[in-house]
Amino acid sequence: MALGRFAIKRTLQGIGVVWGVITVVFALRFVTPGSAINAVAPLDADQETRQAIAAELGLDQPLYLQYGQYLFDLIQGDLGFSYIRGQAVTPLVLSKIPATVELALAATFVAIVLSIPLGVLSATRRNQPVDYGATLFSLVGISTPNFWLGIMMILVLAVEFGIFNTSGRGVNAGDVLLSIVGPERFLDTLIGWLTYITLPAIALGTYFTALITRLTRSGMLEELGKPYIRATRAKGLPETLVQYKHALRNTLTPVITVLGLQLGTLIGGAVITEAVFTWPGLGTLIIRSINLRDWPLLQGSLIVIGISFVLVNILVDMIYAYLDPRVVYD
Amino acid sequence: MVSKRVVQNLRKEFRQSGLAKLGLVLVVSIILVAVFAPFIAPHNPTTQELGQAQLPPLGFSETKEATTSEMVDGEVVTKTVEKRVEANAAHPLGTDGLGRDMLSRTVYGARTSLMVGVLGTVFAALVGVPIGLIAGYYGGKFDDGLMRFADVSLAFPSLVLAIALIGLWGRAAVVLPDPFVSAGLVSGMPSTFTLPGTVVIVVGLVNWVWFARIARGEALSLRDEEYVKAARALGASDSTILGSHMLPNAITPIIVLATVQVAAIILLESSLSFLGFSGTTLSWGFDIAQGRNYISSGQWWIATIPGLAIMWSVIGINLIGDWLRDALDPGIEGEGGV
Amino acid sequence: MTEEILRVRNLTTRFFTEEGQINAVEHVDFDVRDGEVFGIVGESGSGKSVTALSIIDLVESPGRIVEGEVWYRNADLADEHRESHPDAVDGEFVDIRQLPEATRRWLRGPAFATIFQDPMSSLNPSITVGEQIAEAVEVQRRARANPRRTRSRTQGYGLSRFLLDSVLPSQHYVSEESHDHAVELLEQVGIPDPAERATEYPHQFSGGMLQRAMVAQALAGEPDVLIADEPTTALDVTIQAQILNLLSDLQQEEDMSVVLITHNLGVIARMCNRVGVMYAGEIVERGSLVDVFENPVHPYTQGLLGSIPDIEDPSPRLSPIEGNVPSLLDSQMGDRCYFADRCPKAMEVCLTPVAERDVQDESASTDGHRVRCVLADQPYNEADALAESYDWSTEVSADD
Amino acid sequence: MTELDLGDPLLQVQDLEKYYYEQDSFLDSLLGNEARSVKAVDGISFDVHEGETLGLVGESGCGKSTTGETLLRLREATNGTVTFDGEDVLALDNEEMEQFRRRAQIVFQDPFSSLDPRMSVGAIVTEGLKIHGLPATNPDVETAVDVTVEAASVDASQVTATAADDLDRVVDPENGVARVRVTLHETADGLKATLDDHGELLGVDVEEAGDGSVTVSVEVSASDRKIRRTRAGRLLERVGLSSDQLDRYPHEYSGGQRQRVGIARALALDPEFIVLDEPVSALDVSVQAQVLNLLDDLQDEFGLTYLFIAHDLSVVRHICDRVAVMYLGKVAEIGPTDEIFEAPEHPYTKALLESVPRAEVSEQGRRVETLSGDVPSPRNPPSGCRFRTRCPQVIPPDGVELEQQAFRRVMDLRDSVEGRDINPDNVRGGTAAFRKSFFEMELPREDVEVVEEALGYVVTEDWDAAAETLRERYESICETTEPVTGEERHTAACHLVD
Repeated sequence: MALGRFAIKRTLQGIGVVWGVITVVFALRFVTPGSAINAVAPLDADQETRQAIAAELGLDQPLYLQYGQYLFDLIQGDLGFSYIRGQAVTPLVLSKIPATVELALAATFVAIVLSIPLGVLSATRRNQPVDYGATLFSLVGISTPNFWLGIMMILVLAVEFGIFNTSGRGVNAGDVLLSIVGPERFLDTLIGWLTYITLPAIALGTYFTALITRLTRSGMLEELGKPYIRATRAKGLPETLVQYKHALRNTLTPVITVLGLQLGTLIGGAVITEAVFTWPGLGTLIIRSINLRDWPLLQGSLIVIGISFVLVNILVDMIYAYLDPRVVYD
Repeated sequence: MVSKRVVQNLRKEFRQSGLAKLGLVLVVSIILVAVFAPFIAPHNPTTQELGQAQLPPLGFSETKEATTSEMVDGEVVTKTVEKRVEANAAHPLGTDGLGRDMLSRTVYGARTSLMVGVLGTVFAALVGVPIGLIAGYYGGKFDDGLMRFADVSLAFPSLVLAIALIGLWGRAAVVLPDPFVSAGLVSGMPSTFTLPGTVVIVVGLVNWVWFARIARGEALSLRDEEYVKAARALGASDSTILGSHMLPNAITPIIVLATVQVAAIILLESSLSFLGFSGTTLSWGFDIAQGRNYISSGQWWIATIPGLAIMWSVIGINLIGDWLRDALDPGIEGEGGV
Repeated sequence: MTEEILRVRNLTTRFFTEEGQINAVEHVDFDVRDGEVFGIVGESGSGKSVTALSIIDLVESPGRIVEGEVWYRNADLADEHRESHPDAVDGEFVDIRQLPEATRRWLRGPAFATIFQDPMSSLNPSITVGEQIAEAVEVQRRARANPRRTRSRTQGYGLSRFLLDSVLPSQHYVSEESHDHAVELLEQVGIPDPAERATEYPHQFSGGMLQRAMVAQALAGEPDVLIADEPTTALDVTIQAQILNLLSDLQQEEDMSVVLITHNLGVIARMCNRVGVMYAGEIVERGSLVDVFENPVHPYTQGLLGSIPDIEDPSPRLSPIEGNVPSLLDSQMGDRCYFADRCPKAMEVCLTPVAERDVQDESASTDGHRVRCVLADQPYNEADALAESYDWSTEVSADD
Repeated sequence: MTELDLGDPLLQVQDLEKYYYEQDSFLDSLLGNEARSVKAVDGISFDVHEGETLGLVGESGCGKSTTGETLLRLREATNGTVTFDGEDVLALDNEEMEQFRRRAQIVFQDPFSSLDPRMSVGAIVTEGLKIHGLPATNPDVETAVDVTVEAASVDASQVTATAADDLDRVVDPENGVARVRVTLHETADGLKATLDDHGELLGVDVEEAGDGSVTVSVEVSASDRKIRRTRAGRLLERVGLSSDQLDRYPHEYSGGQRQRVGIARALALDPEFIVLDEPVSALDVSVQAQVLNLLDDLQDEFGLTYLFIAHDLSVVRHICDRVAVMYLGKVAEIGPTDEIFEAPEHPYTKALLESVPRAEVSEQGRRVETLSGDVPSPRNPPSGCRFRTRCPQVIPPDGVELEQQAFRRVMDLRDSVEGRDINPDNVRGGTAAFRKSFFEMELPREDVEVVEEALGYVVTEDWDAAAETLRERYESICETTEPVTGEERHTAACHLVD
């Protein structure tokens, strides 16, 4: 039915975007052919050896052939070969994904659980303490650089009180899940995981908690001003039903859309949070790949990020279509 | 161009909102500090006085173990001795690891951040707004094409793309002469100022999409307005309609977005310089990165003070953005970012 | 004379904005009889919609109902509040303005129901029409189940219930019977294939059909008084005719009174037994249809009737009312007849406050024809007419 | 309203069509859903004669505004021809379009969206002049200066007056000549000449040659911008606003005043033909009357030709000479206003007139026979006559003796069967029961059989067979052939008539 057709249409658009991402990434690679050779060839290699290496790497073929080859590899899931590390990019990148996803999900979870109620309360109880508190908190939240917040937390919590770990990812979410069935005590693993994840999640999540609080608050205020709210109250409906079932539901749709769009900022934030907490995720991998000028690895990571962005946005649009059917029909 | 009503709305909203007044104070102070940095900074931000390294800011004193080693009849004996380090009035905010004055570096850091923030936003707006307006006004294939390209460029997180491009193109820093110093009005200050050129270009390349989205949205709703049809009926060419009807009416949300972008770009620039990808060392992010190493040894202020400076300016700009949004009600919420 | 169901006395609602105090509704009095259609006609800015909102207590800030009484005849309600609010009860009438907010909220449904001008913007676009009507039915069903005539702010619908509803649609706040009753209501207002249409969204309905759905929703609480604020203004003339027929049929079937608010004098003529003409927040003339249409006394009513093109005879020239609608800003409204600056028969006396008075005219059916104009007592005489050049701007009130 | 002496047609519209295409984006073709066309205007023909006001009336969705805008090429027509004063407007190139734009203008409905909120009233009214570089001098208009001499020391014969040939940019020519009057008089320091009017825009100077001869020369001294603003001031005054408000902004005006600014803007280029797209629909009754009177006066003063688009029939009756009634993209009936209102031929026109509530006591409690159902969607309009799905006078095929009420219900049944709007379960409870509830009245035996047979197919959900059984017996001329308006002065597109 209509929702199905809408899903297919969105997926096709998504594939188009992924193709765009791959093309841009390829263009970046094309901009730096020289460096691929430098990475492999010894510094003092003369012109012939460089030519030989170029031929071997297939860099001397016409552009569209290289592009075709590049696409062909990608379809088979082969993100290229990292000459500097001497290993394939795909397994390397995939191994780093769980850490970044864990961090991003923790931050988003913190953001949504905190900010939606905060936004709703500050909208429905205007000019009361909760409203001023939420406004002040969200203003400071979106104005704080997350890496600096991370360092400040390390300074205060870790150095002074020492209860949190300030670097690395000793225990991960996987361990916690395993510990439910596994031998170790669930509680200890959970606490161990929390000591690692809490600071980075707060550092990364603060910006988003503030952003969603502001969005929910202004969305609710705008929705509560619309004529259908007055008509719904005129039906004698209880105020809470008017606010939650009608106003809040219609407020969530634009909030979710913006979340999808801001995913790029989330991943960007993750990269720098990982740098602060030496969190072994995709972010640290990317920074190291740039410092070592390892282009295939960088390109592989960019493509993976691009694909995840498309997937998340398709998911966001499906939720949007579920919440607001008009999207499916017009 | 700006109708009286807009000015009235702004003034009315300003009178009523304390936050708007606070925002204005914060932003104006930062702008003054950035422009007149050479006069305000007590010392040359780049001169190192190793003797005066790691001084705490006024009002704080620091007990520091210093290990000294000396030759005592043939062997090397190391002793750690308690040493109290008092703040020094010459360096109100203390000094960093290399003895450079924190206040001066923070003052010059303002210049970097504001320059990158403003230039990046202007560059992004100049690219994004015309494309967005044209795409929204004409629609059809060009519009579809733009929207797909916007999706693609949103798929690249600005920070990641920025690092990648800086890695590729290098940190092409642009060295600008400092007008006050070259005019001899002040001495002892750095005569040139390095602007992280790649960062500005990268930011422009990435953030124009937000301006294009907003401009396109406005153009889509404005093109069906009756006064646009009336202009067409008068024989106005498309360019006249775009220039004298669409742009003035679309400018409100664009200005509000611009404030959001300046704030976002300042945060981006400080992140880049924190990671060491900015073209200049005179940047708040760079100082925070330096300060990070001194956290465990107790010199907390080196990392803290630049962070507070970032918050000071970004909060100010966001307050100005809220004031514009409340007064002019452009209806854009959540758009923009890095 | 049939019994009255609603008596509005001295209703005054003002908006306290930054630009100043706006007097939207100024000391409005009118009565609505049982089973009668009482029309309120007036141009935009006359305050007719604010009057409607004031009755059902939905005036949002910066508006506030400053003073006034709204007497609603309901024997049970009167008995219930005779001791607790002695001066709010008079026989079977209760002044709902003095009742607690919870009781006034209870009135929305069983006492007053409202339909608005643009049906599309009066319904939540992302919830099906059937669900929204069933909601209204459910709320009335739960209200009737609890004897106390008050309604708490939440009535058992908290944040937890919202999460439960959206996560587990099975156990819904709105029961199955309410959904079935909603379909019956849709059928009663003449919507074909109601079961199917109930599952569709507002944007899939035409203007006419959606207004029928709004009427169905209003009937959920079997109201005594249906307040219709410009119900057919957004509709085409053939669809308008359908809705007007529907309203008059329902009015007989449900024997409810209707307060019909519109700027269209034709609609007033077709539907109403008695009419009130509003200008600048005041009811300047009221009476039976014959009183107001056949021998209007107030120059504004005369001007209004004179400026409408008549479909049956294309008179060569319309006689419009000169000047513009007043700003209602308290600082600019002198303490006088607000129509004086546009009135062709303005006299010196019009510069003083004008109270409402009866029209002594034996010929007209004396059914309470009242007017807020001196011409009711004294004929217009040229002698003390206001000078053409009278400067109206000087009369800015002192405290400004 | 002029007597019905029709001047020669200024505008001729022939089979004008305007289709919108939905779902034709690249992705849709990929998904295989073919582009659907919305026939907003589907073959409209009418003429508008010099100095006349033709009304274009119809409910929302009938295509009247689209027609108005397509005439002026604010929207591209799908096909058909629009000839304005002999030229086919749809084929004009940019150069010719500029000329056309000066002769045909438009006034819109919504006072709040028809004026650019960012422009001052002066800028709005003068925009047209600026675009066309007006006021430009017109070479074949002569300019002349009449000098009246009041100075004793100079006699008339000695005075020669020269007028700059672009005086017509300021002074409106009367019968081909832009004439200015100057008076010459003696002052303390020599001869002085003063202009009778346009003083602020024209400059005059006087030279006394040695031999006592005096030359008075007059030329335009003001800048283009000043001339335009003065002209705008005069236009504002002409539409009832004060000329010293040029620098105020639209939000400082009421709805009625803004419509007057919109009219002034349309008049700025001195057009011959104006499309009035619902100019008073958004106004209150008292203000509406003021604007209608203004439009009337302007038509007489400037000899304007109006195409008056509206949905309010009493306004149309008041202001239009002839009226075209439109329904779902086609002209249902066209003719002189009085004949249309007093002797309507098309059932839709009758229904429209019947539905309008009159502001009289006799209207009280009047029960109107309303049309059934809703306006069908222009995506798939009904075949043959588009009004057949709601027409109270559908023509039954010969051999079927059913009075109108019953036949109307048969046609409703056929529409719901073809639209599959009937829920088969309702019919399964017994075709007779369903039939009785559907038809409030009794049907002749023959018709009962056919209906029962069709309902039988509905039970088995064989929709095509059900539709075919009903179509066989009840196919009416209204659905097979499309009625067309004739050439007579008052003609309707309905089989009842032809």
